[in-house]
Formats: sequence, C-alpha cells, structure tokens
Amino acid sequence: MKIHPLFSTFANAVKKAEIESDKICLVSDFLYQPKISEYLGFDLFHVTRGRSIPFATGMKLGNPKLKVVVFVGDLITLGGNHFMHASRRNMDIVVICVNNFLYPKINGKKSPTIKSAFSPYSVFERPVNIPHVARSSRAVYVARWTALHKKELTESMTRALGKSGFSVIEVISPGNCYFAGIPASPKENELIEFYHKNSEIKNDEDTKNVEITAEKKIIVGKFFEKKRPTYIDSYNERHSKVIGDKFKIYE
Amino acid sequence: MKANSKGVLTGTHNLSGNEAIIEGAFAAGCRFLGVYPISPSLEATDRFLQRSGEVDATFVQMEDEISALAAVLGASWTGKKSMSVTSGSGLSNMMEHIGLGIMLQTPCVIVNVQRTGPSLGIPNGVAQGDTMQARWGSHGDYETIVLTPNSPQECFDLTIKAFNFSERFRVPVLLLTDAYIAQKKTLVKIPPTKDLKLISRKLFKGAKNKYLPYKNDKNLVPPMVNVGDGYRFHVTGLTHDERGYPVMTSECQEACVRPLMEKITKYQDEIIEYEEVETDDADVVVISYGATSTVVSKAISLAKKDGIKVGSFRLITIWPFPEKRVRKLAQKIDAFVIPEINFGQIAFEIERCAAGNCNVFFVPILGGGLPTPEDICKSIIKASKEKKKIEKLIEL
Amino acid sequence: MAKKKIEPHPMENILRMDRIPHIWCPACGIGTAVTSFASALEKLKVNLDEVCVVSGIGCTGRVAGYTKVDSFHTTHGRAIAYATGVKLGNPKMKVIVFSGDGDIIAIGGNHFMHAARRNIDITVICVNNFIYAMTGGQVAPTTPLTAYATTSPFGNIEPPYNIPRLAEACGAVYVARWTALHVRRLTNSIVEAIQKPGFSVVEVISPCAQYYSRINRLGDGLDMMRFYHDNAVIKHNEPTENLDIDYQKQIIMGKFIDREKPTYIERYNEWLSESKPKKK
Amino acid sequence: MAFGIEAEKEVIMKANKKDVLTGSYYIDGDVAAAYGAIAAGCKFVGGYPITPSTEAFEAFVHRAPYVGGITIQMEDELGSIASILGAVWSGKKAMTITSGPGFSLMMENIGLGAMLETPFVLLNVQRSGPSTGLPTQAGQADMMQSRWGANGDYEIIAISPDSPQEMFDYTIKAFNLSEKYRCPVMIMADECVGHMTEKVVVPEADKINIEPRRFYKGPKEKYLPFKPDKDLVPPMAKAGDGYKLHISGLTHDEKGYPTFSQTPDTKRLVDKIRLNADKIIELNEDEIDDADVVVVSYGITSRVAIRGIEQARAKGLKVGNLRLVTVWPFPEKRIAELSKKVKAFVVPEINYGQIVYEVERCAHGNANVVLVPHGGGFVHNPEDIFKAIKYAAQEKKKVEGIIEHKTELYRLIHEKNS
Repeated sequence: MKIHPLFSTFANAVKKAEIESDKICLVSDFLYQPKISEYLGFDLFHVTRGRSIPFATGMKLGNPKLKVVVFVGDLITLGGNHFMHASRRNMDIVVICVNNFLYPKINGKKSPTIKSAFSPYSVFERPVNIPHVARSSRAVYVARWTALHKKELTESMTRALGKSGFSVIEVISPGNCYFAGIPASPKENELIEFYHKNSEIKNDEDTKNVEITAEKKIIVGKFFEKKRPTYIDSYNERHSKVIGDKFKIYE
Repeated sequence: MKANSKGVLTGTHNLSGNEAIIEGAFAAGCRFLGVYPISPSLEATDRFLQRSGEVDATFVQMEDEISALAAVLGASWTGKKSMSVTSGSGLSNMMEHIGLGIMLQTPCVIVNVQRTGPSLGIPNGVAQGDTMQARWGSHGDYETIVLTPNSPQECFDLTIKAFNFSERFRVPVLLLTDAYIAQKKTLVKIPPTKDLKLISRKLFKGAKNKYLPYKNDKNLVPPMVNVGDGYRFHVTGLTHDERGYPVMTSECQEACVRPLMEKITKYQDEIIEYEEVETDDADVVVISYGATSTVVSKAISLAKKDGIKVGSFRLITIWPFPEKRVRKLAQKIDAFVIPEINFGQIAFEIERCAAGNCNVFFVPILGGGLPTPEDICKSIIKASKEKKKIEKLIEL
Repeated sequence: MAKKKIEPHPMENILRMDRIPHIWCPACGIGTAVTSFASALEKLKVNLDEVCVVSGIGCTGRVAGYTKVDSFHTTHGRAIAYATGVKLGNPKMKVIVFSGDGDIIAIGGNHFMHAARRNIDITVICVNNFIYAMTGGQVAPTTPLTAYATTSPFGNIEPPYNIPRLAEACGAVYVARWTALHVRRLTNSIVEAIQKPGFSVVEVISPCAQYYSRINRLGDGLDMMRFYHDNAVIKHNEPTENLDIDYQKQIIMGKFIDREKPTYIERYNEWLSESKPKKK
Repeated sequence: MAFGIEAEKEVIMKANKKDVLTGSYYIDGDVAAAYGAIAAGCKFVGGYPITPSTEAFEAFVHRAPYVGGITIQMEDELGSIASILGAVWSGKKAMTITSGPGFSLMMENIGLGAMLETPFVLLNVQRSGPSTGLPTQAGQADMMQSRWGANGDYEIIAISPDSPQEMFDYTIKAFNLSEKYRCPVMIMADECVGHMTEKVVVPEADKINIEPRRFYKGPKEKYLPFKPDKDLVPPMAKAGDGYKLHISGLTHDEKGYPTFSQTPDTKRLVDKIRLNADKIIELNEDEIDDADVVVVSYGITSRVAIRGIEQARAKGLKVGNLRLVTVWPFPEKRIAELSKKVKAFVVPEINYGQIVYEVERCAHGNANVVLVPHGGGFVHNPEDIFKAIKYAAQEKKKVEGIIEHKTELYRLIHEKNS
C-alpha cells in the first residue's frame, strides 16, 4: 500500500519526538484510509464532518496522557468555530490542517481557502488566512509548509508534538485521492510541484502577510511560537488555588 | 400564476434525478440556493450553478448546513423562492432551522438525497433511512409535507409541487430522494411554460399599519410580506401572538402552534398523492416509495405468476401519511408487504393504520443497493401463505 | 378631567412603542446601544423600510423585537447566517445583526468568521457584557480570566476573545469598540459602519448589573459606568493584538480597522459577468 | 470466541464513596440529575447553557473538581456532544445536558454516537417548541425526535423521570444502561421536573449498583472493535491502550473498516435494543388488572394524571394507570396485551400527539385510543384527563384512529373565536 508522504513524515516526527505510539491518537473528519492505524500503530477516529476538534477536546480532557492529533481537511468551513475556541482555550492538541485546495472526496468543490484558478466557482470567495486566524485565536505554534517541504515539515511536526498547547500546522497538498493512497494523477503531481516551486520560506513572518493570493508566492515557514498554559494547566492551577487541598490535580 | 419562461427548459432532456430537481426548481420560480456540498447531492448544486447565470438565480455556499438553511430562510423572506439541497447527516444538521422555518412560517424547499446512515454511513449508498426523521427530526410539535419521487421525471414534477405546497401553506417542504433516483438518468419531459401551474405565497395587500404577520386567513395561513416593502414587521422563533411578538403563556402556545399543524391536516386530502395498481381485488398489497418502488412492479409480476393476487400502493406523499386510504385497504386485504431500505420506519406507521385488520410484513433491505425483484417476490409469497392474524409487525 | 396630551416619544418611528416596557434590567447597557443605533439611523436619514435587523438569542437577541423595522428574532447563533440570506436575497437592504457576545462569538463564531471572510455587506453590532445573562450568568468566551460566573464557580480559566482582533483576522473591513458610556462616539461609529460597504463590526461593552457585576461584586450599573469612565481610553488605529480585556483593567476603545475590500455581491457579479457564455 | 463481559458477569460494582453525597436534600430535578451522574461515576460533562437545563450543568461544574472530574463549556451544542463522545472513547463516563433547540443541533452527533456504539447519557430537559418556543416552560414534544431525529436507522433508550428523586435514580440507571448496551441513553425530563424542588434521598454508596464498562480482556492483536458478544453488544477498548483502533462513522465491518454496503451486522445497531427490550423496559402499573380504561403517561404528566384518575375512580370508574418509565424502546408487548383486555387507552401528553401514535400502533385496533393533548407552557388540567377517562369509559363503539379529546384550553382558544 502506498502511504501518503505526509503520513511517513508524521511517523518520522513521532519517532523523533520520542512519543510512545500507543499514546498517539488521530482524530479526523476526512481520512478514508483505514489501514493507517494498523500501519502506523496509532488509534484513529473518523468522526462527523467538522467535529474532529471538539471530539479531540473531549479525548484530551478524558485522558490527558494522550497525545491527540487532529488531521483536518475542511476544518475552516464546518469546524471553524471549534478551531477558534479550542485555540483560545489552548487545548493541548496538534492540528494538522491539510489545505488541499479541493474539498476532499467531494468532486473538487470549492473550499474557502482556495485560490481562484483551481476551482471554477470560487472566484468570488475570499480565502481564509489560516495561520493568521490561528494566531489571532492564540494558538501557541503556527507553521505552514507544502507537502514537499519534507524536512521542514518533519521538524515542525516534531516541535508541535513536543509542545503542550494548541499547535497548528497547515500543509499545502493537493487532492484527497492522492492523500488517501490512491496514486496521484499527473495533474496532481504537477500541482504539488507547482506549490513547492511557487513557495517562499519566510520564518517568523507576521501572519498578517501570509494570505494566499493569486498574485504572490505562497509564503511558508514557522511563523509563530509561544508558551502559554493549556486548558488543563489553568484548570489545575486555578482550582488548586481556590479549593486548596481538597482538589486533586486532574491528570 | 404562470411560470417565468426564463427558467423553464421546455423540451425533452436526458437528466439525472438531481438535475431534474433543479430544473423543476427553476421552473417553479426558485431563485436562491443556500447549500453546503455533500455527496450524493452534488450534481444538483452543480446544475444550479451552471444555470444560475441564465436565470438570474443567486447561489451561496455556506460554511455548514446549519447556516445554509438559515440563509435560505432569510432569502425566502425577501420574496425569493428558496431551496437547499443536502443529504444524510446534512439533514440532521438542519433540524434546528426546520423548526425555525415552521415557527416563522417560511416557505422553502429542502431536498434530501438520502444516503445510508446512521452518521456518515455510506456516502453514495442507496437508503431510505430518513423518512421518520423528516417528520420528527426537529424539537416541538409540527407537521410537514414530505414528497418522494421515484424517477427523474417525478423529481421534476414533484419539485414544482413542493414549491407550490410550501408557498401555499408557508411551510418548509421536504423532497426525499435517494442516491439511486438522484443519479439515474432518463428522459425528462419539461412542459411549455404556459402549462405549468404555479402557486406563489399570498402577499398582504392592506394598509401598512394594519399588517399583522401572524393573523391567519380562513385557511389558517397568514398572508406574507417581503422584507424591505415597508411593513416593518417583527417575527420571532418564540411562541408569538398575531403581531409576531413573544407571549409566554400556554394560551398563546395553543393559539400559535396548533394552527401550524392544522393548516396541513385540514387540507391533507388535497396534499396526499399516491399511486395504486390493482388493489381492488388484491389479497396482498405491497407498499413502497422512492427507489424500492422501481423494483416492486417487477416483483409483483413475478408473484402473479405464482397465482397470488397482488396490488401495489406507492406513496408519493409520505407526510401527511395517507392514513385514510391505508386504513380502508387494510380492511379488504390479508396482508401488507413493506419493503424499505431501512430497518423499519414507514412499516410502523402502516402497522398503526392497519389497526389489526390485516397482517403487516416488513422487509428490511440493507442499505447500499437496491433489492432484487426475486427477494421481494419471495416475501410476497411468504406473506400470502400466512393465514393466521398476527398482531405484530412481522419482519421477513 | 381634561385629557393630558402625551407627547410622542422622539424615537417613536424607530422603536416599537407597543412593546415597551422592554425586558432589560435596570442599568443594563443594551438599551443605550439600541438608543445609539436608533440615533444613528436618524442621522443616516436612510429609508427605514430598507433596514432590517436580525438578532439571535439572548438578552441582546431581543433587540429585534423593539426596533420598528423589518426584524427577525432567529435561532441561537445563526443571526449572521440568516442575515446573509436576507442580504443576498435583496441586496438593497441594509442588514444589521444586533446580538450579544455569546450569540455571535460563541455559538455563531463560525458564521462570524465566514461572513467576514466573504465580506458580506452587513453590520454587526455585538453587545459584549462578558457573560451569558439570559440563561443566568454562565461563563462566556469573552469573560475575562479569573472572573466568576455560574459555570466558572472557581474563576474563569479560559482566556477571553478579543473581538476586534478576531474580526480583523477574519477579514472585516470596519472594526470599532466603545462602551455603553460613550454614546456619542458609539453612534458615530454605527453610522460609519452602516455606511461602509462590507462586513463591519462594532463592539459595545455593556454593563450587566444583574449577573456579571453581581456575581463578581462589582457594584451596580452606575459603578460599572464609573469604571468605564475611569478605565476606558480611546486609541484609534491601535493594533488589534493589544486590545485584550483583562479583568477590571484598562479597556482600549476606538476605531481600529477601516479598509476597503470588494464585497461578496461585487465579486459574485463580477464572476457572473465573466462566466456568462459569450454570445457570438 | 468472545472475550470481555462473559468472564466477569457476576461482578457487581458499587458506586465510589467519594462520588456519593449520602444524605437527604431539598434540591431541584436538574441538580439531582447532576448528583446522580456523579454518583454513577460520570467524570466529564461538555455542556452549553440553555434554559431550563442549565442548573444541571452548573451543579456538575461545582462538584466536578472535588471528585476528580472535569467540565468544559463548549462553544455550541454540536461541540459539546462531540466532546463527550471523545471523552468516552478515552475512557471516561460522560454526559451532556441540553434542551429544545440544543437537542436539535445535537442530532448529527447522536447518530455518530449510535454508529460508534458509544455509551453516553444525554439529559434533555424538554421545553415547549417548535423553534425557540417557550424557553422557560414545560413541554414533552421531543419524544419522537429522541427516537427518530438523526439520519439513518438506529435505536436509543429513553427514560422519562417524573420527580427530582427519579432524576437522581434514573440518571444512574441511564449510565448503567448505556454501558450495558453501548448506546446513547436519553433522559427525557421536562422543565417541570427539572425545576421542581423536592426531597431527594441519596443512598449510601454501597446501595448503588454501577454497571462497569465492558472492556475487552483478550489479547490485543485479536481485538475487533465491533465484534459483538452473545447479547449483540461488543466489548470496548479505549484510546491510548495500544489497540490501534480504527473507529469510523462510516458504515463499517467488525474491524471498524468502512464497507460499501450494509452487512447484516449493521442491523445489530437496532437489534441489540429491540431484542433486549424486555430487559430494558421498566413500567409502573397501578390497578391495571381489572381496568376498563388505562391511562398511559410519562414524565410530569404521569403525576398530573394521578389526580384525574383519582377523580374517575371516585366516580366508580375502573381506571388503571400505566406509567412509562422507559419510553424507548416502547413497551409494545405490554400495550398489545392490555389492548385485548381494556376498552380504551387515554394518553395525556404535553404535545399534540407523539407517543399516542405508538399506543395506537400497538393496540392493533383492539381498544380505543384517546389523546389528551396540551400544546405546552404548562401541565394538563387534571379535569381534562378525568373527562377524557369518562368519555373513554362510556364510548361503546370502536372508533377508528386516534380520538382527540378537546380540552378546556382548546375550547377557550379556538371555539370562542369561531
């Protein structure tokens, strides 16, 4: 079976981050490749469209020892609100947002983050600047790479996995068929090359300026990193302060 | 009212069910689609988009189904006939706003291309698992109109009907198709514009300061106005009086909510449509709707070869349920056989209406594909052999 | 006894006098926001027939019921989505979404984000009272850290949203913030916001004497107003990341964003004219 | 070979002492439900405030830090139900609390919960609808929605308590049933019960039986997440234990992998409830045996009905009282049995007819079915129920279909006008 490079990258990152693979839990609303869990040895949950982040929130709160990773495709449509609020709360999850310029599995319909050239209907829709929304909602780690920036992507994933807090990595990669292990069509291969060529690395760039438009190159890089107490940290801190000894640290 | 020739594609066309629905909508005067894409309803959206420029229709793809239906309701109040297209879990997301549409008495049409459930199920799998949901899915008491076409031609015709009902009764009307009908392509005959009979909402004509948004006329339907026409009205999802202002009493609840249901039950004979074949002297009647009904006719001819007297009863309107007719039939026959691509929904309703007068056999069909005529034929034979009355829904 | 002639209320043509008294508690700021809105409409001299107010659920959600224009009281959080439909159905309308922080930012956050992204030409007036007041004082996504609410009985642990920042990030073209004390400036802002083509947001910080200040023991409505008077500073064009509101700390107000972007309908029409088959 | 529950069937688990606040209290139904949840071992609530259910969430929030639980107020109801599904799969017992419109928003994920066979409890404190309706007043109009509200075929269990004490007791039972059958269990309370303040006795911890989650016990590599035991319920595993779970909301096989058509195994989702219905159903019966008329009611209406029944009995009518504690699965057999013995069923409910359809269905034309509707906003006037009983006892003819009793309120509103 062919596994999308993204997954091998992710598996490498897990190895590098030295996290026990049993404790890794993937939540996704668009993964169609069931055997991933078997091959990589992670638990995988495929839930309703757009609700992967609240599902992950519940998992993390249910068992704080888990490392919950959310793979999302159309996050910014249905699940935009959950994204913003989980980010605000600083839920300790890693969000890998596969911005594939097409709705996964849905006949290449427009997605809000799409550039006009790739979908006939989206000319009049503005794209969301995911890194900027993430940063504005106080995510602690924000990066963007194309699928071909393997080295940088692995690094970013390793960093995000090692960090506690809401980390967002936007990965620009075309076509869900490709993503699901079906051999990419020449057009998709062309696209992925195109993205790679058309990108420019600018680390620590202000997220305001990284909007994807038809006019300029796709700016990639690690844009932002910060430390901030997570939801569970603040919960424990605040409650032990107010309640005192009667409160048992939640972990 | 006559249709606007701009939207009507008069002639014979090779259309899929999804496309026929959009043509029906345009012919009915629909000019707004609020949608969130979900398989297997996509061709409908595509079609709308392709043709929206020609017919001056507005299209918006919202961020989810919740907002898609909210936008449709908003657009409907501006005077545009509006619709949404969805499927499976999308309909589950729309439930809250179906309630709002009922309460605000907003005409709109929701097309649900059923797919196998529950939850995500099988995205392109044929199923009929949302029939009860269509009636009961939103909280609170309400009545709704649900139509089920079984061919692209009917998709066209019933979409027009759906718009007519929604405008006449000011309710959200659901059109339940399924992945099979939606994707099947056949020739669809679209009549000339002058032959289309359309109904538009009754608009209030009186003095501006006299307008009461929820003062029912004698048909229990209040006349409507458009946003921006200067009536400066207020409407709310809360229980309200004639002025549209919230009143928190059970008296007001009775005055407000009961007519919402009665406006439909009162005229159910005009709404209900079904198709009967040889039920007069039948011993066994097969009740079906949508995709399953396309197989039933073959199954019946097979069963007839075995010498069984079989009739067919096809539901075109599911809700309001053709209770009277089913009750009458039950008194004459030995058994109903109900093949459904679900684990029992309309079968319960038929068991209720049969009221112990005949046996009710239910044939659950696994979602994902159509049943074979032979399978249904076997069930018919089994049903005809049972001479004892069994007071229970019998699953075959 | 001679009948005393009752003078008509000066805002009678904008407010529904048959619904007064309203349901808001004494010392609430929503009334002030509505008054500002009404004066803004007067100032604008718009045809009131072409104004539409859409509200969601909550205390501020009731505003639609008191404004004498076409007004919709819709479901929780969906006011913006509903307004999108109204605007697209009839682009002539001036559509104003008047709702609370819980309605617009919590449950309706997604619609807020996407309407801003699409740049739908509507004006959002978001009354922020830091709490869910209609349901009895639950924690809201705008509740400052450590503040108490019935569902944060040990102090709030979730950092609050900074509404202007969110609006900016999502693409709003006009963003301003005022308190219920700064009536004149608030009115001017609403005028500007309604005139601005595109998605404009005006945040109104409002006291909630019944829940927020009672649970946190901040005194009555007047004390809150005094607090605004002493602690609110005007800083126009302040970068939105500096606009966080900490518990009982400084509140920065002003007009922060005013930029030009094509609206959804403009883009849509542009696309339509491009995509229409060219006649030979 | 099935691993899991078979081996430890005999083990009876008791509630944790720390979780149970033994004593007697004067609290409202919402709070009692929160106490019940904690006693049942619930450690996570994802909620969103909505009248009239908020008090339950608030009460849980107050207690959670003391019992090692955690709560989160999510951004909307869609989020709150998705979060509890996640918490269940990471090993916690979880609950969400909502009402009216919030319940409608949860529909999609209730379907997901049923599909993933996730045990969770949903407290719906019903208010009057449709749409926003009457937020602060009672209703019972979500009964059919609880059963049919999400797309596709699934079955749930619904319990309808009628007092704060029952809110406590049946919340515990709800958790037990959900763990036992791995399905969503809904507590369909109503505003009256939710806001009614009464004495609630919380028993000692060792008096409370707790159904433990049926965790899989066999070798890891042999685990199939959807392979059922004999009672059609599969044992569960939790995330993070190295089972390499693949859990999908798509139609799946035993392994959890998506399939492209339903298999007979999919039908298990409904069969595990339908075939176990006798074990699940709980009814309260009173003077049924020689009754001419049986009043079928649930929730707060069943308490109002008692007054009507007493009035009728005082007049010498033979009236039985059948109270549905579990509304879903519906007690088909019992109603069918009774229909052969009695003249009529009288069904009062705070809606315009929902459960009455089920009663009519199961009566199979053997007995008349009289509906006493109430639009919501308040409870019935017992007088109406009494009159309906009187009518039902006198009616000699078999009447086709449901007979709607015209209540005083109906006459007041509709007949005056016309």
